[in-house]
Amino acid sequence: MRITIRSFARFREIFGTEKLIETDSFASPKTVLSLLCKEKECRDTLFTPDGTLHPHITITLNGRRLSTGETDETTLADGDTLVIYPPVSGG
Amino acid sequence: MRITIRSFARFREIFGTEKLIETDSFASPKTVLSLLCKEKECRDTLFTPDGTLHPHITITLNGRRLSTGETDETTLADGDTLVIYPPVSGG
Amino acid sequence: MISIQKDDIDIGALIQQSRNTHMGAQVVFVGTVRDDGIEAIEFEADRTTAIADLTTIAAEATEKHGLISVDIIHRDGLLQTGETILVIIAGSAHREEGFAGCRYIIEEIKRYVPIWKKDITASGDSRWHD
Amino acid sequence: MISIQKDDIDIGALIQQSRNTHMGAQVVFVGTVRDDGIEAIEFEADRTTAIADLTTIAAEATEKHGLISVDIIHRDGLLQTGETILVIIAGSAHREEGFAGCRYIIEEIKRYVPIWKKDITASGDSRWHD
Repeated sequence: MRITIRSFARFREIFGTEKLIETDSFASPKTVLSLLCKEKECRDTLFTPDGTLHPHITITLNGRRLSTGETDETTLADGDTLVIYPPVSGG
Repeated sequence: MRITIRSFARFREIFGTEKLIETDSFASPKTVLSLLCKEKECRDTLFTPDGTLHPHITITLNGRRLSTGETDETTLADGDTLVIYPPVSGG
Repeated sequence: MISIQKDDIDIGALIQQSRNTHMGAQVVFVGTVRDDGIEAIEFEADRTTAIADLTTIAAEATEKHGLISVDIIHRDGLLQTGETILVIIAGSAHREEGFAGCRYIIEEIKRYVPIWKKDITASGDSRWHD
Repeated sequence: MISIQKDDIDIGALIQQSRNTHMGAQVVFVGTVRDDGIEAIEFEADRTTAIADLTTIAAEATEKHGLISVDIIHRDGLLQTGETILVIIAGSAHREEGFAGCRYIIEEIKRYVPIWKKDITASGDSRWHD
């Protein structure tokens, strides 16, 4: 299945504005994000040393924000869009 | 000596915009105000039944606000201006 | 700018004039004539003392809350429902000071600045606020 | 009105449009680009989600604080020092609700709405805020 990954601001400069990831069916958001880049510096941007997503990062699935549990356990479907937000600084 | 008394808003409609009061030398603001009108309704606007000024009324002398003690004890001079304010409601 | 005036207030222009590049925030309070069964409000001010008081309040707000600029314009005369009564602009580096300073100013104005209002109803009745 | 836009904001016109005769107060927050050693700020937004979030925040502020109207306009793109970033207008019957509602809105925007800023210095260096 194909998942679109979009990112903004600081993350856009690291991961690009939009990428398509081909992956097995039933993958979770966390699994798909782990396929986004292989270099250590890039992975360290998203994941802590013990492999969990950094708590200050927000992930949305088709526009809806995911809780930490949901990023690990949700099953994605073909055509889903994940968005990665760095900490916000508007206003 | 002559003291000018000015008033505003509700009090202006009762006491007039400006009045000149002729009085003895050494009169206090309270004494001069007691000369402002003789009718009970008019006096009751300024004074409580025991003869003190209503606490919600502000008196200024030449532009400076007077405390309760000052309205009783200050000695006026010829040409002084007293102003009587009802409770404010601006803003 | 501190003023009591009959003329309407160009709020957009005032916000622009008040701004400088040291500010990150402008907190603006606009008081308007609310229709709670009235047609208009007649405002009366002791302009000389009111201007002196507003100047004092602006200086206190600047000192207490670290504001960069303060503008206070209050109108007097007859104002119809929907019209602007008052504009306060508190300019500050950060929003916390702006909110605190703007709030301080309106509370102090309500507490003692010599301005009074008289409600005017559609039937022409009028009543001073206590 | 809820908007994210590149264009500058006509604050005076927005305040006028937002007003109705049920209001006694409009509390306005204006965020501006402060010169703390920078030349400009580049704002980037996820416009679709940000608009949805601002709409939610406006509804929450209206419900929690009894507001009569809410306007939120946030700019994106490159803004020079002194320019308007953001305007919030909270219209209410009395000032207490207006101040509380306006403050609620800016705090919620800062907490989670997907908008980011990158400082641009005179030398051309740039740095995203964490």
